[in-house]
Amino acid sequence: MTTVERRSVAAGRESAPPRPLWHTVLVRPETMTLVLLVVAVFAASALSPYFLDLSYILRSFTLSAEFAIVALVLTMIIIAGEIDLSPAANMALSACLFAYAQAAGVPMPLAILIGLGAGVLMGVLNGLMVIGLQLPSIIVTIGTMIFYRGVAQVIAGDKSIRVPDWFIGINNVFIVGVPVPVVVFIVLSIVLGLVLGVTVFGRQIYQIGTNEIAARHAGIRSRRIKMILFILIGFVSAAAGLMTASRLGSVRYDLGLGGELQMVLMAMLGGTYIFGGRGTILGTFLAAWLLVIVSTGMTVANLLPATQLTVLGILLIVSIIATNAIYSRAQR
Amino acid sequence: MPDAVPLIAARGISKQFAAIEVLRDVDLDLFPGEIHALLGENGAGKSTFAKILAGVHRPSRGTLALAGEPIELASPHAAQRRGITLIHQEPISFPDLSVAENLVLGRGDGSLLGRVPWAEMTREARRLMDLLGVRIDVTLPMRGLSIADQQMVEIARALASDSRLIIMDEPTAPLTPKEVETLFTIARRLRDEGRTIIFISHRLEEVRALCDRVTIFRDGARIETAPIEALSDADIIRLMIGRPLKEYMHKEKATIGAVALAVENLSLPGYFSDISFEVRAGEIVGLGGLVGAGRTDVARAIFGIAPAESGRVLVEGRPVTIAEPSDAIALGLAFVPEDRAVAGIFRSLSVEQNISAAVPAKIAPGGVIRRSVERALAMDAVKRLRIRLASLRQPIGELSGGNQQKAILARWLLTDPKVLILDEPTRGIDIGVKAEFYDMIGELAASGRAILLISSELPELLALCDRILVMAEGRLTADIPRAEASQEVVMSAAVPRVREAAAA
Amino acid sequence: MTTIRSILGRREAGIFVMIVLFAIAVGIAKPQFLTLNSLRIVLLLVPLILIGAMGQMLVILARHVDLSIGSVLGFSAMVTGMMFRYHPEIWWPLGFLLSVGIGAGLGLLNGVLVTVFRLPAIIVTLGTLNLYRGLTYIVSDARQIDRQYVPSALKAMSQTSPIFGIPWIIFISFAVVFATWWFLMHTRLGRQIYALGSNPVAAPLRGIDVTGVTLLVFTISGALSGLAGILYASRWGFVNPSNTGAGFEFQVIAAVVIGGVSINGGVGTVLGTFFGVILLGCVAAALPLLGIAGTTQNAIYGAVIIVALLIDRTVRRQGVKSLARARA
Amino acid sequence: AMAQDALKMVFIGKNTGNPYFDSLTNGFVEGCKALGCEFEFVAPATAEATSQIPFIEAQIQRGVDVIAISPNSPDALNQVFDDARSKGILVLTVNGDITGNESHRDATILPTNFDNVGKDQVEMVGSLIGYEGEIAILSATTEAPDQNKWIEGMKATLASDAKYAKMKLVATVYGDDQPEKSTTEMEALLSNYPDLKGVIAPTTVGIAAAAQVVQSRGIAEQVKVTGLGLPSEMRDFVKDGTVTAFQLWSPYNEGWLAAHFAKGVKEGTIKNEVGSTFEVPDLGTITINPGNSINTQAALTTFNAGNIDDFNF
Ligand SMILES: Nc1ncnc2c1ncn2[C@@H]1O[C@H](COP(=O)(O)OP(=O)(O)OP(=O)(O)O)[C@@H](O)[C@H]1O
Ligand SMILES: Nc1ncnc2c1ncn2[C@@H]1O[C@H](COP(=O)(O)OP(=O)(O)OP(=O)(O)O)[C@@H](O)[C@H]1O
Ligand SMILES: [Mg+2]
Ligand SMILES: [Mg+2]
Repeated sequence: MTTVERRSVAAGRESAPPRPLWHTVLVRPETMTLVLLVVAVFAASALSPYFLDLSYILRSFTLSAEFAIVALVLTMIIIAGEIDLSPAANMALSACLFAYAQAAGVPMPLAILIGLGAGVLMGVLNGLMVIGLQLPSIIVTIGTMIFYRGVAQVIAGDKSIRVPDWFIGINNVFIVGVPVPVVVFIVLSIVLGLVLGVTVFGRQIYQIGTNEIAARHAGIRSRRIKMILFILIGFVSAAAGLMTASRLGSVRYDLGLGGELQMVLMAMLGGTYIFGGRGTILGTFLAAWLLVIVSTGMTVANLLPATQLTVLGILLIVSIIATNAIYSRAQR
Repeated sequence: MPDAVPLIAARGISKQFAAIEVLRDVDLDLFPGEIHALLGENGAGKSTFAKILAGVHRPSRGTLALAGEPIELASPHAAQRRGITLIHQEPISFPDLSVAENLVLGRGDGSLLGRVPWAEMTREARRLMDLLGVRIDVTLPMRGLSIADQQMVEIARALASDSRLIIMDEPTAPLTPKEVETLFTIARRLRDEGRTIIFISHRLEEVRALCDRVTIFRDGARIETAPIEALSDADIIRLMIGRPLKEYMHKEKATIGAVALAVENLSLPGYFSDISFEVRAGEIVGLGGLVGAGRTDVARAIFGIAPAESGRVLVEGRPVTIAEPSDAIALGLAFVPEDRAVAGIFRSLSVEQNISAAVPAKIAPGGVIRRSVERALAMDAVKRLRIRLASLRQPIGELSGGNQQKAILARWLLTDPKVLILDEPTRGIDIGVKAEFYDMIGELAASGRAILLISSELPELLALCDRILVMAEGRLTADIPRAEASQEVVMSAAVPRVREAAAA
Repeated sequence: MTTIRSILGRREAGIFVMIVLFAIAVGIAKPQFLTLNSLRIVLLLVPLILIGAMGQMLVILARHVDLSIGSVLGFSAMVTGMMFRYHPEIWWPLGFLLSVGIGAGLGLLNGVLVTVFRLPAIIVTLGTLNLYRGLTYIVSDARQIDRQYVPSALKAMSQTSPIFGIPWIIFISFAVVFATWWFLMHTRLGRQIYALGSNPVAAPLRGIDVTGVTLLVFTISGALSGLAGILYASRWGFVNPSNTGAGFEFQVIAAVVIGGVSINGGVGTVLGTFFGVILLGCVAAALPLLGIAGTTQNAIYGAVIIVALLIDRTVRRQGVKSLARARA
Repeated sequence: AMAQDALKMVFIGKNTGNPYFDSLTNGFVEGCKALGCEFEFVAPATAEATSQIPFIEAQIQRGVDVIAISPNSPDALNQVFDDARSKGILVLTVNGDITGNESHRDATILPTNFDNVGKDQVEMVGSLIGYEGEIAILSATTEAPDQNKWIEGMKATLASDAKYAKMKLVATVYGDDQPEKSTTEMEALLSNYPDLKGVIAPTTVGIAAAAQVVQSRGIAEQVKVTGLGLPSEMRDFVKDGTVTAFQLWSPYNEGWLAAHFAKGVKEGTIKNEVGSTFEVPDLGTITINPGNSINTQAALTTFNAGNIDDFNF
């Protein structure tokens, strides 16, 4: 029945005056993220003299880079009006499958394919349940989050599985002084930013998230697009899982445990609207740095994780309140 | 009557939504023991006024007095406690609760932790449904009831509430004549008990049959209040629309060509069955019926939103499979849905994005959007359809309803469709724009497009269409050529036979 | 009413049959599963989940969700434990008041964030899940409350009672179940929760105080998590800042979903939820008996949730169909 | 204020809120106080494999001299350990080692010689049940390296020593160091083996859970529970007779020893070589065992009703 109210609202309104340009540019969530980022850098520097060191910050970023990479795709899923809480578990399961396979003697290239393929399959399973069976994605992916990690635990037990030495240390490979995971993150940000920003595919993601029914009526194949997104996040999660395996040198079922919260946090902090239709890759990009700065700053200042949890919880709530406020103001 | 103390005295009632005043200085007295009609075009403010009386909205200005005492109605609950009940225009219910519970919920008696008297409640519910002659199991959940039955439950709820003022906002729209008659009998009895009833309807015959006095709204203002006998139909229409009816009801002659869209034995169990018809190029075919007859479902099926289970669709003589709207679009079909907010616009996105949504290939040849191309297309459409806006970058939600609807039409014209399905295209838009729409529909037909026009407004169908199809209860019941079409003929085909028989 | 029962009853009957089939299957492999002792084990496994599930059910019926219950449990248990540690002279049953009160307060805060700021409950409670856990570390200085500080009488509640020696904790959880059933079926407020979840837009028009009811369900959920908090101390004899309550939300949500409460609100019964909890309890009790490694437990939980969702979808295909129609 | 060049030492626990580490940390605190070192304790919120990495990175960045750590993973920390050692930081594992990856740390401080734990525990349970009857083991996770080593020892002892010939190990189950799971496993043991006489739980969570089950069933006479436990958690059970005796070592001494060892190595007074010896106040002469492994005490301490009140951890 909401529709009735909404329809009337629209019918009654004459056209409103356009907003000034500065308003459009400045009053948006990414601006808030950027400001927070700058504040965080200053705060962290004040908190600990050891903080402000670019190579340390980059090294610290590699610890979250895998999550940040997945968060970019998650941003697109949230913009499309769905959510996925299973990528961290997906990372664990595909990494476990990969590690298990290569430990069992499967040649490395094939083991890598197994890991990536498993990730894609997990994405497909999520997609089928959400799109095919029309179950709410939030509850489906809570279920698969538990399930995927559970299966990882069945496969790997509580053991950690070693990976070959040559596979270890992607975080210690540098391209012009920047660790590879960070480079991957930056490149993926640019690519996905362009996809979302200037292509029809990206445009249609926003349209689906704004009003899926209208999108279908306009001939936009929302189910196909959403399926592509679920498959994409499955694939990227698996790749992130393998990157983590390379960074750690071993794989255990608890790889990336709790990562889903960090990913959601990055998207939310970057101004992605939880109800869909709004958000940018730039926002998530900035938010990933913000989160790393905040947690690195607190860790190097030897603040207890208790404080960190509290700060993360507050950040999440505050950011979503702010995002909501900004969007409802913009909408009036 | 004017000597008595009015039950409700409204003075200077105004209501603003955002910056728009939708009610302006309405003064109205309602007396005990009268049935009072509110008449007016769509969007005149009838429902808004009703909602203010029922505490759903609070007036921006003005005062209300109940039996001489000034009152403030803070909530629907507060109004209910004072004996004011509203039957909403679109039935509102709790689909997971039983009919009996739906009847009782919200009645202001008893404490929140008080016990729910299941047995008593069921008994009372049965009694009420018997009174209205509705045969449904009151212990079943509301979900699954037909719109008509839901409306009857709404009515029963109002009757049971023992209110002094009962406001019925278009209660008869989905009902059969038998059901309408039962409702009227009860309404008259309530009046004779000294209660007041406000009756909102677009059907003048009903108003004449039931009401004592009428008030006519136009553009949010009260234009006239008079005994019903004092006004002729022509007077009422003139007062409602502010100009004679004829002026915008015309149809240019178009040359009618080959069959553009044909439908054969289309069925979707539970929604419609065995639908066959055809629409030719240049022809405007109307599709009439009561609300819930299944017209929208047929249109959705043809367009691939909820495809039919059996039957064939032919476009320009060739059988086609349409599993998705994108298939339909590729075949040259276009569909303007009835519920603009739900199925039409992307509220927070810009007007240009809304207009270009159905033609991605035109604005982005290689997948990458060319803004300048998009802008040019949108600008052109805006000029052609005379869409009033401040900027193409404006969120479409900031436009008025009529201009939003034009933008949706613009979206579809960009696809250069052969067949255009319009579902209630003029619902909820104001009169000036409506007239423009009628002109445009005529022009579109004249340019050789086939048009299927779904509408619940009979005059609209009668004035615009070359042929009128009528649906009732998911079946096609009539195919009436323009020459034979009249209100009576269409209505008699629209009334469901089965329910009519059952109710008798 | 009989008809409603027979329709809704199908779902509960289904879970009940699943429980019976499961018990028989396990019983064939391990006959000792079909003894009174197993019943005791299951009943001692589930009280906390049962209590949490009743609160969660109210929240989900109202079309929200509360992910923070595990942290609420942990925080209230911790503060109560600290009271026991620093003020052993205080009459211990007051711990119940404290724990339930703190839980209610945290639940109310969730409710306020959801109603006042109009935020989605899932995100709010994901935030407070972390926030409350962080606060638990902070107030406790990350120190555990050891067994010696938990009053013996409190611990005894999990072990026995004068009534056939059935532990108090079981009676308490059953009392909560009964009270929830009564509240939902027989009070106007209870029906309003169903109504709100069934159609949130219609609710205010029918005189339902939407804000009030929303605050209420979150507060009850918090209060029951608080109750589960002190009972945790009773059952396990300690309170740990990081373990206590961790993962509680998933067990509870799993049970509620398995019990047939619709995630879209408005649909679900106490009996169904009760059976959902018992089914999970049976699974948890049977796995070690069958010698299945503990590491499979999470996979089984996850699979059970997914299967429950699929069943839910099949049982309510009609409903989903009309939903799809409205959405498509 | 500390001297400019005071030795900076940090201990990274498995996770916060773990009572075992309170006492261990105290040993560090007192040790560093006595030695004039700076000391910090940090720990992640969860004990998952990677959670300690940012903390190690941060300590490297802070330029500490010594990182002592109870590792959450036997191999996920190799890279960051190497990194730390390449910067001249002394890396010690405390109370648990990175078995199989010993080359990535400098030394390990373990409470006692883990080779003897299994044997001692068998003797303990044997003495409680009169060296006759069925026994079972309730352990932590299936892959816990220390526990598995001890269980090996138990099995070897049972198989080789005629003294225990009438004792039969019927099952080894794993409670994952979670109270709920440990309890369910214990209940299942009792159901599956009605003639069970004794249970060894070589983990603090397991022994408390096992004791609780025995207590609530009121079968302390029939089933004897023992293993490794914290006095603070077991005190009640010992006092009410549920548990007669159990064992452990002093976590405090681990911290105390680690602090002294680190300071000595850093200042060159102690040679970190197998076979070298050094003196530690209160502990006496300590020898560096093969694998650069150091023990605080020769044998386990046994706690019972007579002495339990003497321990405050
Ligand atoms: N909640 C609202 N917000 C903004 N505008 C509204 C709202 N409700 C109604 N309006 C506008 O107020 C005007 C009057 O609407 P109202 O529903 O009262 O008309 P009506 O006379 O009942 O029309 P109909 O015959 O179509 O039911 C319309 O322009 C409508 O769009
Ligand atoms: N809210 C609802 N609840 C239950 N059934 C509904 C509901 N809305 C529509 N239906 C059912 O769907 C069928 C067709 O409805 P539909 O909206 O397609 O009819 P319509 O003729 O297009 O009506 P309208 O004049 O409103 O456009 C009817 O059988 C009706 O009972
Ligand atoms: Mg109206
Ligand atoms: Mg329709």
